[in-house]
Amino acid sequence: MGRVATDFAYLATIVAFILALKFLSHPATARRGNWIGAVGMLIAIGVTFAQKSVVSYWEILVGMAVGGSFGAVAARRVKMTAMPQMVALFNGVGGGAAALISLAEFHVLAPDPGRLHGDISVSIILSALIGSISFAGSMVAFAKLQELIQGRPIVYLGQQAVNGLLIAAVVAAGVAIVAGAEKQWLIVALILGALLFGVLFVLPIGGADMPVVISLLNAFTGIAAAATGFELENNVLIVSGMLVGASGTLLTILMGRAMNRSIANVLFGAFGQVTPQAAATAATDGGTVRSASAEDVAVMLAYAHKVVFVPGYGLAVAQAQHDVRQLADLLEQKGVEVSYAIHPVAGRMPGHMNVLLAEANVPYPQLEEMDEANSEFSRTDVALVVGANDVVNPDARNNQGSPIYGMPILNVDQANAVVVLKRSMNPGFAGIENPLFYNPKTVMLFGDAKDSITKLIADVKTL
Amino acid sequence: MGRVATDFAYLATIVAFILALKFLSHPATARRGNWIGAVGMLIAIGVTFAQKSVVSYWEILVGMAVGGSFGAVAARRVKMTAMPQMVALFNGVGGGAAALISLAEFHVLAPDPGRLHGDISVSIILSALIGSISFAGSMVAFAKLQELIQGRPIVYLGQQAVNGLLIAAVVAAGVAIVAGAEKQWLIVALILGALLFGVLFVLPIGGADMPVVISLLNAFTGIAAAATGFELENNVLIVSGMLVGASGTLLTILMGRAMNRSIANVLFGAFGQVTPQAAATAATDGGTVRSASAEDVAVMLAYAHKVVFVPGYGLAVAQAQHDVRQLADLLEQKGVEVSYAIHPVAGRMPGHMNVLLAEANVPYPQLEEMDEANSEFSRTDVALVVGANDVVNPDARNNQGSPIYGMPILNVDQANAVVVLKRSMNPGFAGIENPLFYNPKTVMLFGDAKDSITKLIADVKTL
Amino acid sequence: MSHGLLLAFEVTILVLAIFLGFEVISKVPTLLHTPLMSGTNAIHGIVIVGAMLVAGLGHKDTLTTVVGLVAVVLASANVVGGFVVTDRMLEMFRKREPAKTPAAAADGGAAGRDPSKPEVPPTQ
Amino acid sequence: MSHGLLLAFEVTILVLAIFLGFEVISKVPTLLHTPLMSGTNAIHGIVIVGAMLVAGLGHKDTLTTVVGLVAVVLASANVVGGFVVTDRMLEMFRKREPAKTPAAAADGGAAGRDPSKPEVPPTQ
Ligand SMILES: NC(=O)c1ccc[n+]([C@@H]2O[C@H](COP(=O)([O-])OP(=O)(O)OC[C@H]3O[C@@H](n4cnc5c(N)ncnc54)[C@H](OP(=O)(O)O)[C@@H]3O)[C@@H](O)[C@H]2O)c1
Ligand SMILES: NC(=O)c1ccc[n+]([C@@H]2O[C@H](COP(=O)([O-])OP(=O)(O)OC[C@H]3O[C@@H](n4cnc5c(N)ncnc54)[C@H](OP(=O)(O)O)[C@@H]3O)[C@@H](O)[C@H]2O)c1
Repeated sequence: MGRVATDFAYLATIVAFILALKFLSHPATARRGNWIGAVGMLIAIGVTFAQKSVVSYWEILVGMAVGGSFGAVAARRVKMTAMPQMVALFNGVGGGAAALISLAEFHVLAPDPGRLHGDISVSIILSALIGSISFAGSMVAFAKLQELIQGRPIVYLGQQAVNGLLIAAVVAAGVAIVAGAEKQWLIVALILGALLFGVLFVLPIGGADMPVVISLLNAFTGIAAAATGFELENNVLIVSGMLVGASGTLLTILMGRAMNRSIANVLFGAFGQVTPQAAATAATDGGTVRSASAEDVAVMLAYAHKVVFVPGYGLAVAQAQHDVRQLADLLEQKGVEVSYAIHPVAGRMPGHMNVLLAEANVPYPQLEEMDEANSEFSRTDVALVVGANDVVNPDARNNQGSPIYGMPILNVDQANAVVVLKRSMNPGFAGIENPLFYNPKTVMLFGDAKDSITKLIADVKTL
Repeated sequence: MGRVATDFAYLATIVAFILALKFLSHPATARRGNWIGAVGMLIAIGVTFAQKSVVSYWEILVGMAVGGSFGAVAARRVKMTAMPQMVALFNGVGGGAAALISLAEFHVLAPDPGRLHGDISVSIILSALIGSISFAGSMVAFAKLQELIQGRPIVYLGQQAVNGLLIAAVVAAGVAIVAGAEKQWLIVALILGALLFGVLFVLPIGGADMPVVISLLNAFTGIAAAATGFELENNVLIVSGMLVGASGTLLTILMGRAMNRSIANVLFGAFGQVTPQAAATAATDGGTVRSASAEDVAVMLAYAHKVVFVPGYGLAVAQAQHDVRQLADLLEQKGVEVSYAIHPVAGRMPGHMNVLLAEANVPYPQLEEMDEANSEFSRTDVALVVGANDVVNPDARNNQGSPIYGMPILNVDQANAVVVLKRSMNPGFAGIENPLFYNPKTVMLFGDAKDSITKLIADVKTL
Repeated sequence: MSHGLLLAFEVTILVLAIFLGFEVISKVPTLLHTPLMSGTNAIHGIVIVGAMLVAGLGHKDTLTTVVGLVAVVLASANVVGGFVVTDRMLEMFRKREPAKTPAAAADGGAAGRDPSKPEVPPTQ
Repeated sequence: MSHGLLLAFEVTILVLAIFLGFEVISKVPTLLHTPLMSGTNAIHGIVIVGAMLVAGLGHKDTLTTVVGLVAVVLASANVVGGFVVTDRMLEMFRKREPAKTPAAAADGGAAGRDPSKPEVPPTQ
């Protein structure tokens, strides 16, 4: 296949990817969009095989078999709750591939110094640099989410200064290469430096902020792919990479906005450190916490007209979605009206609760989005908060000094009674006190969410 | 300026035009968007002057002075109500320019047959063809709106067949040229045929549909400009032309949708012909029409709590906007609450009423969009319909057989009383009967809107 | 880069421009349809670049000279007229924004008013 | 077409892709943030094309061979894993759509029901 035919054929891939993005942005068509993207990818692979310069088929096929089967198996086996770390992993390997391509291109094109076009060497450097950061950063994100390393932010004195110096050194190596010092060891050093930077960059970010970080690194890999496209003078890489780079950047901003946080705050705020004063305020509040037994709560639920379940991160931790569904069914049989109030950033990734509850086959009409749910709490008898905390914290509405002030929340305190299922008085993701727990309307049912729900089921059955 | 530098400089124009489109799509930024576009155009002109192949400066400068001053004077002098025909005129000359460029390029590049690259000859043909259609069609649209020729659809038997044959002949000439018959007379014949087709294509379309047709021809000129870009291997023409081509096509569809009509219906439906049966139903309705004097209406208005003005095409025809504003002010002084209900397709172009009322300095908060207005008619004492007809026709809501069934309307019949100002019982744009006029709540105040309003002002003053 | 490769790049650019044109306009309010039509009308005045390239050629015959000159005249009218008309239209729309009645029914405060201030309520 | 001109075209393409990427995503619901992240993740697996071009070269030294092979492995994992994970996620979301408890409380009417009918309230 000649160069011109190749370029026209790649255009089909470009169109497929654009359509994929458009379709992925709407709930009804998202899955089809993913398929369109996959077809576009297949076309690109086919066209690349047909290119004249591609002669070593076997190496490619072996590589594909190994990488593809690893990807397929890992993606099939992973539990729904471990999705974010899977995405991080696949994102990282993509970035790594971009960096390796640049290394190989450099090796092939620059046997002697001073031979590369300026734009080619710039793109080799960018792709190696950004791809390496994305690879290393994604691996740390994976490790944090998989709990291979500690999730809490790892901070130390002078951290920003060290990171700053490191990236300056890496950039200096890049500039030297572009200026004509086209030495192998320089690009290897650059890649190693970028890998280290990637690690140091993500370490101080809290585990719960990882979805946002992964989204950012996703955009990085896209940009690295686009840079690879400039190296290889290949439009499909330029367009597809940059589509991901641009849309990923915007998506990162949107994700931050949904949590009412700026991206700078996510990246450099070390959110989720143990903040001593947050723990301290706990007692000062003066309010009292009422704790109830499962029997008491079972009675409240069984004799209510309307019960709203408010799931949060704790539901995911306890894997209690199936039990919640069972309890809801039981209550419905007793004539109680049941629904679920879904906060957009409940859990640890956008759509987290929808995925969990869908897994438990909760009927779609029972899921209510924030605004809808908020309009109904005033006529709700019992709001059953299952492992949620920040997303029901009235301080976001009332307390200007609160770090989450301004975040829209689920107003469970407007219900007649609130039951909170959690294991302790520990704070949630934001690390702050929740006045809801001291509200006279509220009773706490301490314990793991799955255990508590199981007890509630048993008790409701006996009523 | 070398070719590469030129291309990078043109990129600034491309970015400016994209931003211009984005800004133009939001009310708050639209005017700034237009300015950004103008700056982009200036950059492109400057860059083109700096190109090596451009040597005859004087011819260009003279041409610009003539064309530019004509454009500036015409655009400054035109009355707000004549905007659509101005847009048609400027669109037409753009299409004409594209066609002429192709003619000249063909003349320069193809002294002997069989010398052109296939893609170059295809783009020359497309640009000549589409540009010519756009030029001729726009001129007919201009003439219709300026009432130089009759606005009603001009239809005759076999019209579609004649048009079909003509376009087939023109396309055949194009195919012959691409196939290698690169004769001057062929492209001249093609242009003449396309011009004739443009005329015949627009003649059967009613004057009131012209805004939609102009929008379509606008997209045509954009596509012609993009084709010119392929001829000249010039990215700024390709991108800018195609941006207009695509956005203009979508805009055309959106305009049609706002009127609840398909584009095919606009182009081939000959909407607005005198339809005999529409006139016939007038009497059959059996209802009676109550006509009132200006004095009666003045009393109704002066003693109302809330009056809503409903402007329509008749307001534009009568140029009564300043008088309406005066009457509204007078009523306000008497303590009447006044507002204006703006239907999105009242008048003959989108935003027509907003432009007219803005010209009369009507305060912004008094302008209400359709939904807002509809929620208030039930507590309105008098709805004063000034030269509107189709946009207040209850058949759109109630009568499945009506041609405008399904179009959202202003529900003036929910007001306590309705006063309709028009000259006769003649139908409006859609050519259909309006049951509102037979509603017992309704009184008619016959006469030119400007005269009637002037009388009302005088009478209200005496109260 | 061959002619064919150039064409491949041009077509890629064309396709991206099509999608971009559609996306940008996809959610425009009815109110802005006419000004937007007029604004895009001004933008396709970019054919002036093509007209300049033809009219600016050295050593051209009479036909090319005349046709080029006329093309420049037409395209310039498109550009200047297009932007000016659009600006006039949008100026009208803008007038709506300020408003806000200081409710000066009978307080005679008109004398102290700054004419550059946003619109004054219509209570003449 | 010179190297410089090629670059000019590539940059034009890059700029259009940036705008297009932003426009397409501009109004996506929170619900879809995670699947969209995952879907775009799969799309940047397009680096597999670059990896193939490197690994597919004839007459290459050991370093290039090894690096190329590893790049293909990584990129393939990205592509396959990316699309599969996204599909699994979206499958979960899709489950929401059908739902429909056939509401067979005690009326026994379930037999006569058309399963393709619109939603029935969940009152089992
Ligand atoms: N969704 C997203 O996209 C996303 C991404 C990043 C960050 N965030 C942030 O995450 C937070 C989400 O709010 P949220 O209310 O869902 O969660 P949360 O505020 O983090 O609270 C979770 C609560 O669940 C309890 N819990 C943990 N394990 C449990 C178990 N096994 N059984 C019962 N309870 C358990 C914890 O209390 P105990 O330890 O006392 O049990 C904790 O208070 C927000 O601050 C949001 O900004 C969201
Ligand atoms: N806005 C757009 O973008 C657009 C574009 C194309 C088409 N349209 C169509 O245009 C129509 C607009 O509805 P509309 O209610 O505004 O207008 P309309 O239905 O066309 O009715 C206008 C009415 O004004 C009266 N009139 C004309 N001159 C008058 C004068 N000097 N004084 C008093 N009355 C006068 C006419 O009745 P007499 O002759 O009895 O006076 C006529 O019934 C819709 O059907 C719409 O689909 C709109």
